[in-house]
Amino acid sequence: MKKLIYMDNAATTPTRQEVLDDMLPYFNIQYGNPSSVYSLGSRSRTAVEKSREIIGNMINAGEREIFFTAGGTEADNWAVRGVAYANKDKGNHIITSKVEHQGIIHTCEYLEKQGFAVTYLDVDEYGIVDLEQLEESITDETILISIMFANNEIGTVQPIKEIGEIAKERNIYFHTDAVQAIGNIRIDVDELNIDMLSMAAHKFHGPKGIGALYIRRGVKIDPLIIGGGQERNRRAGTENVPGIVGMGKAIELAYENLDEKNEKLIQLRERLIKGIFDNIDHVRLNGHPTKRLPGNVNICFEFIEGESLLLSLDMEGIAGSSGSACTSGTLEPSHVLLSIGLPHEIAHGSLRLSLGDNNTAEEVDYVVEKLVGIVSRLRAMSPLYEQFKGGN
Amino acid sequence: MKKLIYMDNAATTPTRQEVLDDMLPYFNIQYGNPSSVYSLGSRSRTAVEKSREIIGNMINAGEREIFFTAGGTEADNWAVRGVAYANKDKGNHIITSKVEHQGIIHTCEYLEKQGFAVTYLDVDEYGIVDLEQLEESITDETILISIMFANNEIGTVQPIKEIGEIAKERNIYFHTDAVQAIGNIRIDVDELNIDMLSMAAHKFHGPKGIGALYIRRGVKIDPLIIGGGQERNRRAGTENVPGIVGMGKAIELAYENLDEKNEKLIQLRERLIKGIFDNIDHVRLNGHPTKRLPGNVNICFEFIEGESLLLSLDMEGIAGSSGSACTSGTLEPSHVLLSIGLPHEIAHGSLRLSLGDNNTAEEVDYVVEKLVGIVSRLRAMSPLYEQFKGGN
Amino acid sequence: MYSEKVMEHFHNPRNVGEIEDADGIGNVGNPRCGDIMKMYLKIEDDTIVDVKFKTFGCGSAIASSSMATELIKGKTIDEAMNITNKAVAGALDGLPPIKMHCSILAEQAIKSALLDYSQKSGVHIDGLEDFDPTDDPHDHH
Amino acid sequence: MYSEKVMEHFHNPRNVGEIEDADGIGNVGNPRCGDIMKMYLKIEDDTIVDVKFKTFGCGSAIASSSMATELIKGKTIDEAMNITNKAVAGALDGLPPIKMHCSILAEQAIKSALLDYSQKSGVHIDGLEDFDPTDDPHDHH
Ligand SMILES: Cc1ncc(COP(=O)(O)O)c(C=O)c1O
Ligand SMILES: Cc1ncc(COP(=O)(O)O)c(C=O)c1O
Repeated sequence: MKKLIYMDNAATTPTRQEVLDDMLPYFNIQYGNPSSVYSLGSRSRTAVEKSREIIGNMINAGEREIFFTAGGTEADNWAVRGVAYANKDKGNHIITSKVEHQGIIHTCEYLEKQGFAVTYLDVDEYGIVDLEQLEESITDETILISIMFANNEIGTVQPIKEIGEIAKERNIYFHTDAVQAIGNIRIDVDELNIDMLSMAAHKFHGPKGIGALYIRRGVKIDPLIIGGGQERNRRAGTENVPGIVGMGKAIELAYENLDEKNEKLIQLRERLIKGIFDNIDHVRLNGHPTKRLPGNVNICFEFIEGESLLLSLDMEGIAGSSGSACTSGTLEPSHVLLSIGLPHEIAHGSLRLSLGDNNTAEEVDYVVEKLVGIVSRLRAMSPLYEQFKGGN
Repeated sequence: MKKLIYMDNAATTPTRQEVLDDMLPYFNIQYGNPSSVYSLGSRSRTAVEKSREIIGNMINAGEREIFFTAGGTEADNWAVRGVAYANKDKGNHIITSKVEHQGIIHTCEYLEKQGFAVTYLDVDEYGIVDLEQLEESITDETILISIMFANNEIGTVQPIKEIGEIAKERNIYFHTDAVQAIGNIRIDVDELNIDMLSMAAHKFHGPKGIGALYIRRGVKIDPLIIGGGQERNRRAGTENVPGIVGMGKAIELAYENLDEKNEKLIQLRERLIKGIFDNIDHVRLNGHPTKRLPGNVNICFEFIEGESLLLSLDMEGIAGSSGSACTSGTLEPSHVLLSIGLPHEIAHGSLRLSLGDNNTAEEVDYVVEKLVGIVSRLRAMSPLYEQFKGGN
Repeated sequence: MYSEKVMEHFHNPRNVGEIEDADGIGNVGNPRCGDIMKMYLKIEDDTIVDVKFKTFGCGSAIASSSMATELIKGKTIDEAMNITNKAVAGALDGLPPIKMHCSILAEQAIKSALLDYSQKSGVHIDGLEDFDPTDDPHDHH
Repeated sequence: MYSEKVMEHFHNPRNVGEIEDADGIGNVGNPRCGDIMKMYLKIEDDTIVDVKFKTFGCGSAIASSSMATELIKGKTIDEAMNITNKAVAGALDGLPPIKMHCSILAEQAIKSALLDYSQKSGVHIDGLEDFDPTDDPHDHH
């Protein structure tokens, strides 16, 4: 088998060996239930609390403000529904954006069916939310603003500080889905006035199946998962101890030498973008040219469809993703690409390559080379390309 | 350090080495997101589906009826709330029992606040639900019966077949929390007319942080965690692939040679009970003498309090649990022990020793020996014992 | 996700291209939905002597087009009319449920090309009476 | 969960037992709640010359009783009256929040025994005027 060139780090990442090493004892040596009285249990408890503290420290939060969940989606669901239910006496209005992850969008749609009113903010051509519209949308009924930190598809980073200020000034809770940002961008929840923040370990080289919600002390929020007294009565269920330990280690490693790593990532990203633009025509870069995640490249190749691009890349040992309908499980291309104004047929031809610390310049060059061939082969097969050339 | 004698298998179990071995590649070699188009992703998908099939087979369900969750509590929450919300046009009444796990009880209490009516069935001195009361409680509004398969504290196994028949006859959904039963008791969801069933891998030597809900085809149930299209649109969030793989392997191993293993467990259980009764007076066995989980021993030691018993056992390298208030995080002793009619002061003195495949007769004898000393030491310190002797 | 057969046809599609002086051209699908198939037929004596396609779409759309051309090449018009989407999917060793519309599109591309031939040549073709080439295959699954 | 000091006092509690001819006996707590402390005092010349306890309760209840007896042994009544639950908890290097009521119980056991002494002996003790030995420490946290 050819060595895999993995450029889908926004979908998930391999668990780092050091992370896995730290987790291992908690499966079958230090396996006690953290709620148990005996030493085996309290050692698990200690490990859980240590991880909570590490994670808190990384975002300038107290360890009592970090609550573990099964992942980013649960954290998103909890934040939005928990705040909605707990504050419905104050108001029924929620503001979010059109480019949120489904974990937020579908949760908001669900709340709409229950009588909540939701404003989905527009974004500009780069995917940045309209701050004026945000301010104008706020009413006396507004209880929550939920805007993602960085977009999972096009990598655009939102003006979080400005949003936090608006939320604070108007005394409205501010949640941010930082699933794509944590581990890639330094975040200080106090400086940014963030009240709640979602994260998922598997996006920063931690294990799948574990995430967390930061909840600022004092925020009124209902639990989502009810039962035993774990997580100080806010999230029931036996703790995923190995997962929690792994998440703590992973976040620590992610923020180690972050600036150096990001500098390298940005170089690779720009090399990849330049390589594609220099060698292939009829392409567009999606997302903001500079206000984007260091490793995110998202490009539309006109006249071809994303899934066939991915399958062709896979043949060459390259892993990427697409916002085409065929990969979304629905018949619509990505709502994010449509929200930034792309026509359907162009949105179908998107390719996201999300770079990670393991990628190299050689890999980038190889991908560009392969893309040239694949795109020209698929275009040769495409009636849209034929039509376009005929029209020219 | 002394070798630990672990007799708290009902709290959690160590992940079996074979299970962990199967999981390992899915952390950092076969780490793809199952939703991804490329081969690395579809191999993860295949692993997830294989595990789903194994789990389905074990309970005579189709693999399309198994949905992964983060654990037993999430499965319980989902079953009860999902059915309640999806069927509220049909009725608002739920029947459960007084001895359910908090994941069910607190969820039902939460639904009561939202206008649902809940009947909490009484249990007899052994913890068995009252079937007559069940039949009498059913109204035209009843949409769900949720009765646990086997109790986590006292090990009592409920008359699931009879309950399933009643539910089927009256055309009401039947959910069972089988978190303690799966892996210990053979379960056939068709034979028992079970519509939904909760499980958690860490109770049968799988990893923590992964569970499943069996949902019979055709059951009307809302999702609990909303977002991406995973689990056929019924439970969103990137799949915990290593956890899922581990759960499949663990359930397979749990049901291997089950009868032999249970025979051995029952022998150990009876040896432990006999050892305690022969050597310590003023003790009572909680739960049904025979209709109980093969490894469950639950005994009240009068005049002493459970937590001090546990701490003393821990000193001797023995891990057990108690239904005393001091270990429950509340001020009340176990609701289960109160429901079977124990007075508070006696409920505080309960000890649960839950045996597993790794326990031996020597360990059982050692525990009995240590218990004799500990109980007499704590009783010597107890004003209740002094009072009792004075009164005699 | 896909069978080996699908992948093989995707990577080595048969009969890609155009026929300059085609006797019938079918063009179905919609760029909005992410798939368009264009099929060119050369017909002599009631027989499809040559066929080419161009497809914009996902892996299964390309494989379905390729397989459809294989299935009708050298066949009579009546035989081609009997090729259903199930036959296309079956010949590919099956398609995932959410991809069945690709095989429907392939069936429609054949019929659409035959309709064009029928209209241009005046040859009546049994079974095309109810065929609507603008019918959306996405509604079929 | 517990400090080493708590564990040490739990495993080697000081002054366990009864005093046959005690001058004051305190009995606080409630078996319903899972903790009862009984404290026996021997008092000579305003000084606690001996103290014993018996406790039904959790680890921190036993450790708190043990520590409380240590803190008052050899002390004058006034000194003993000044021992607060915080002093007991502090001497144990702290207690988990949900266990603070055990230290309150220990403080109450001392006061209750002193109240009994005061009533039996007729000696007035400053600070017991408002003391209610049936006050439930579980309400304090
Ligand atoms: C009967 C029962 N139901 C539900 C649960 C909850 O499982 P988990 O803690 O894995 O969420 C447990 C275990 O604690 C249990 O014993
Ligand atoms: C921005 C964003 N939010 C939420 C999620 C959901 O995280 P998970 O799939 O781990 O539940 C993801 C990842 O898929 C994401 O990229």
